[in-house]
Amino acid sequence: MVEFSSWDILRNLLLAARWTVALSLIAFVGGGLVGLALLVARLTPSVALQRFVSGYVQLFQGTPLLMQLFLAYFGIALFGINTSPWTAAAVALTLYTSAFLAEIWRGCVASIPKGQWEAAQSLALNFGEQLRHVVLPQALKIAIPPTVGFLVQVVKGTALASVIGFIEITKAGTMITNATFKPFVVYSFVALLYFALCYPVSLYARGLERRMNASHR
Amino acid sequence: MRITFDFLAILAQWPMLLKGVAWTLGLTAISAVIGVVVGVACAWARSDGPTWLRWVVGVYVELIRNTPFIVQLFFIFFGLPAAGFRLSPEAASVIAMVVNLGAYATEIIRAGLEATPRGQIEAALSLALNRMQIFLRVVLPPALRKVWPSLVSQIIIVMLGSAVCGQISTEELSYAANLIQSRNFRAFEAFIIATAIYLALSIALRRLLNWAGARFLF
Amino acid sequence: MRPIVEITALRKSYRANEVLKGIDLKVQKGEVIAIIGKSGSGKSTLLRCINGLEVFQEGALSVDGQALRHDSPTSMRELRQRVGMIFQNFNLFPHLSVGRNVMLAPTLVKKKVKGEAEAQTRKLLERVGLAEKFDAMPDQLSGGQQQRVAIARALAMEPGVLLCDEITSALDPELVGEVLRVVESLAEEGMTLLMVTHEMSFARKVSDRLIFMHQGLVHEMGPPAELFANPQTPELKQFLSSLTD
Amino acid sequence: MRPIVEITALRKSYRANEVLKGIDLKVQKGEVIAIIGKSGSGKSTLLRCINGLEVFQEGALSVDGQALRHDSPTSMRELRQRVGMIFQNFNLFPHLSVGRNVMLAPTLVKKKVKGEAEAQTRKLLERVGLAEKFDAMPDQLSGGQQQRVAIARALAMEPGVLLCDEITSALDPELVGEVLRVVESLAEEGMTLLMVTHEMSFARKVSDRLIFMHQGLVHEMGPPAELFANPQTPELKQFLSSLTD
Amino acid sequence: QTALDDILKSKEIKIAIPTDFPPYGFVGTDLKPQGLDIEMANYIAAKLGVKVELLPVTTANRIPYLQTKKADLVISTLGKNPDREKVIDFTAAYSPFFIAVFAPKSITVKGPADLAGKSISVTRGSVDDMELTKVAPPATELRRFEDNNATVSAYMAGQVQTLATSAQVAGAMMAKNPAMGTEFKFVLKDSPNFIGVGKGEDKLRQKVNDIIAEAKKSGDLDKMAVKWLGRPTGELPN
Ligand SMILES: Nc1ncnc2c1ncn2[C@@H]1O[C@H](COP(=O)(O)OP(=O)(O)OP(=O)(O)O)[C@@H](O)[C@H]1O
Ligand SMILES: Nc1ncnc2c1ncn2[C@@H]1O[C@H](COP(=O)(O)OP(=O)(O)OP(=O)(O)O)[C@@H](O)[C@H]1O
Ligand SMILES: [Mg+2]
Ligand SMILES: [Mg+2]
Repeated sequence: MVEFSSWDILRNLLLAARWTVALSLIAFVGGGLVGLALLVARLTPSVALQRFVSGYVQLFQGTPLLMQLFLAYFGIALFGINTSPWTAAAVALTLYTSAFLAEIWRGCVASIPKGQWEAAQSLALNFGEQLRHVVLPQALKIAIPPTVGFLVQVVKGTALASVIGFIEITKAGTMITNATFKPFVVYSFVALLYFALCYPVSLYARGLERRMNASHR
Repeated sequence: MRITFDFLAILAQWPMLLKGVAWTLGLTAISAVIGVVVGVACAWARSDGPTWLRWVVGVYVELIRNTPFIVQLFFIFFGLPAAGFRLSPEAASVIAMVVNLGAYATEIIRAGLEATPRGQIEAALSLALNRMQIFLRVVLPPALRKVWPSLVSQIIIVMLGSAVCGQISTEELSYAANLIQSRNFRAFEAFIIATAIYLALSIALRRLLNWAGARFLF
Repeated sequence: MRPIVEITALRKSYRANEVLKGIDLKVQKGEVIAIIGKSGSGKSTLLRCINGLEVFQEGALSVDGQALRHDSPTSMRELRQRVGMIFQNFNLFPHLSVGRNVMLAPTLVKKKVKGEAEAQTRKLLERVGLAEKFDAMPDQLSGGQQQRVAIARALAMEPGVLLCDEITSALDPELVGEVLRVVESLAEEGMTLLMVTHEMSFARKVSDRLIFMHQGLVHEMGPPAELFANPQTPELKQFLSSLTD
Repeated sequence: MRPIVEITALRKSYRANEVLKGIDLKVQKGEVIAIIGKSGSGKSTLLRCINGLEVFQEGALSVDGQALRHDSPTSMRELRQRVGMIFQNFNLFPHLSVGRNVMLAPTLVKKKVKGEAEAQTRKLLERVGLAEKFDAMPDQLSGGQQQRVAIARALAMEPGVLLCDEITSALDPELVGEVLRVVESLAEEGMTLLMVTHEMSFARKVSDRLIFMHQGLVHEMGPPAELFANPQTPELKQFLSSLTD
Repeated sequence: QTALDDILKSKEIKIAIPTDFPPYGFVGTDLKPQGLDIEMANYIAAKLGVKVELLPVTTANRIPYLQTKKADLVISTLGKNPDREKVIDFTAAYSPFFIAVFAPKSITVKGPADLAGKSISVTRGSVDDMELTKVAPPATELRRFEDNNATVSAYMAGQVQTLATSAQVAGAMMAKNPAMGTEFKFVLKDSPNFIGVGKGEDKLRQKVNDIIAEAKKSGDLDKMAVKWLGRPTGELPN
């Protein structure tokens, strides 16, 4: 049998952390773009679009990410479209992230007083201009802290990408445990690594929030 | 497509699925109740408690919020025995869920507490209420009402997260689906059905909690 | 002369609650109209209908001879270029400086070039007594100053009609005067004004016509001096007496 | 007779900003005192000090002969049972019905049994003209009604002194009257009242003594008719003239 | 029906292998998979004359890999039963697999009947699980875990009293944890491993069967078994 030193464990987990980071970035960028589109669709007066968005959000917030990943990877292939793990992970994580971001951002937009919309409307701005010049700039400012905070959830969510063959931190941890029979040590390192990745992001989000609240007073 | 779906092969195992649903709901119910209580207590400690307690609660909240649930679960089940705590898988699952929800609930409820208008506290003070009375009777109820939707969302996230509890042999819904599919290899059918059940559960749970919150809590 | 605002049999409900129950009103160019009435009588709703912020169910409304059509965004935008509105709580855009608040609509909607819009803005800010605040942010201003910026912002679109909905209600008493003086100067220069107000002495001094609304209807209407001195209906009598209480 | 409130050389600062600069004031049982003055002159701060909501740095303050001691929560709670306070924005507890708002403190603090507290509450609500609102929630009430509930809530603790801080400032003009009528009836029944107000005609009518505060000091004090007719200091003159402007 | 042609045309075969099942499939310090199943995968690819792409899979997703053609073969300690045969096809067996029950010396377990009232961990959905479910008395506290790793970890953490797993896995575990005093109790089943092929891919199945038969004859299969399991394959069903 192979012998793992602590350094071997840590080194392998660190290498696997690259995938965690890469997957998180993909999820975040993809989810951000789709989330923005969903947000705009949700804000338009079209009832059909609003229904679609709320159904979408309900679907992806109401089912385990694990199942979403699985069905994206294998489900798409069932229709004869061959997907690489990267595409599948990108698709599934984007769907998942966008649903949450769209909700977060909708909350931010909703917190802009109605009077702002009305003032913009009474100045004859059209819907796009109201959104672009009046509402979004204000919403963006309050949206940044919760958005950065959600990044932490995304990082943790990538732990589940192992079902479609990604060897990220958690999967690497499991594999190493199998070879070492030292779950306690390995999972300590795994937890530590996630904490090291997530905590600075959390702190940053909190700092942003504090700064924003301070500037509001 | 070269495979044919056979959903009946899964649905035929309905007693197993039903048992899974019961476990999922049971775990969620217990951990929601205790988790929210933990959240209230910790939120109070964080905004009103002594400095050392604030610090302890702060560390707890940060540790939990910045590590994945599955790692926490493995720690409690595989790691704690080394320290002399031996827990059944079900107990370990509940504890992991409570600990996890408690940390998030702390932050959510704290936000609600902080949003309390100063005037509410002053009005209560000028009516000669003491600190505990003010917290429990004046500050907490509106704060809970304000953050109830976020709490409900978090409870649902925890319910969906409980899908990994099957990995330590707690017989919840995803465990049932996995067990069925590992016997007959009908993975798609099993996961699609499980996903649909999860969706139904989260919609129903959100309705129920929103209704119950409005009806009983406030 | 064709009235600049013409309202015929206007009815508006929020669900089952009918708020405007058939309003008829003609406003001539240059007229100054003050609207008074109890809370909930529909004053704000009427102004918001004229500006197209609310959709009404029955009746017709035209500004400058153009009928209001809710289904056409273009015609709505044209309407709003003719009708400016000022709100109780200012609704300045907090992320834009005073100057950019005023310039936003002219550059976007009227496609004014920057230099031209800026020159206009400086002139308007001077007119409302805030020439030196061009680069200030709204939250650095007092309420009265903010409201004067809001007036300048509405004027920048060169509207034919200006709607004012209790524009001094959110102000500390000592700041009311500075806003009213600006409105008075607008009235003197011939701007068509429709204003909801609780400042009776101001309404009496400035307006050409006073409208008393009650339960969604124009209950009494006429020259202010007459209405104050000699109210015809018991409702107006009671309303006026409640004020001097 | 021993004064019910006695304030001696009271000084209070927010950091470097001294807000009260040495207040001396004796209030007799049953006296009605109106406090007027410009924004920022320290009127609210004075009331808040009497209720123990603010900690002051120098001087002494006693109610009913008991000195105020910030370090003892029990004695603070006793003080507050003797001194009721009503706020500008009502501060009703939004999650409790009107009845339970009023009953909360008597049951928790005075340990009244439910039946007794309820009977008292119904009587108080009748007194402020809201007998039928026992089960209504605060947000279903108008501002004037909410403020009257707040008065009932304060009265439920049977305080010896009632502090009112601009209790009609957040109300629509037509709702002011109903609140003032309740306060007036309290004054007539012999309640000791200290009220900050902008309603000069009311202050003149109801109060026994008028206090004009200016820059953290009691600048002028006396019977209201006298002060209004014949202000001694230029500051009060200016203040009064700014109001009739 | 085209899998074999596709493989030969693209000169590449995709094979799903385990990484949580020493000594059949596990990772070295470089996280590269190794073990009997991996060697078997390489062996088949070499015989076909194509490159191999190894796909690490879990118990839960190995069959979908095959069904969606993401993998051509599954070599992952796969046991055969009639239910499973409805979904995929199996080749001949390529390696032995003994499932046994293990426990500390202090606990007396002579046969299935002795399991009554005791807790036992097993990997969910494995052949071990199915066999144990069949023979264990109702009073047994059966604990089914997600993967082999969790099964063994639960036993080592003391969360269960006894353990049902492959003899080889237990061997590795006992070597690492002599302090627990674990010993072999009784054999549950001799359940050899098969290679999974997509349903109806008869040409590929035939080809793999030929390779296995040849390897059996040449002794390559035995050599592999000796290297990883410490003993020859013994009788294997076809
Ligand atoms: N968005 C809305 N949804 C439902 N009802 C509304 C809405 N806005 C106003 N109302 C109702 O319409 C009626 C008239 O309201 P409106 O705001 O026009 O009164 P107002 O005369 O302006 O009163 P105030 O002096 O308080 O501003 C009121 O009964 C009010 O409750
Ligand atoms: N919490 C606080 N922190 C710092 N400064 C304060 C605080 N509260 C009040 N002040 C300052 O104390 C001074 C007096 O305030 P106070 O509220 O007593 O005035 P006031 O006479 O009640 O005015 P108003 O008529 O506007 O209510 C003001 O200059 C104010 O800025
Ligand atoms: Mg209005
Ligand atoms: Mg004040």
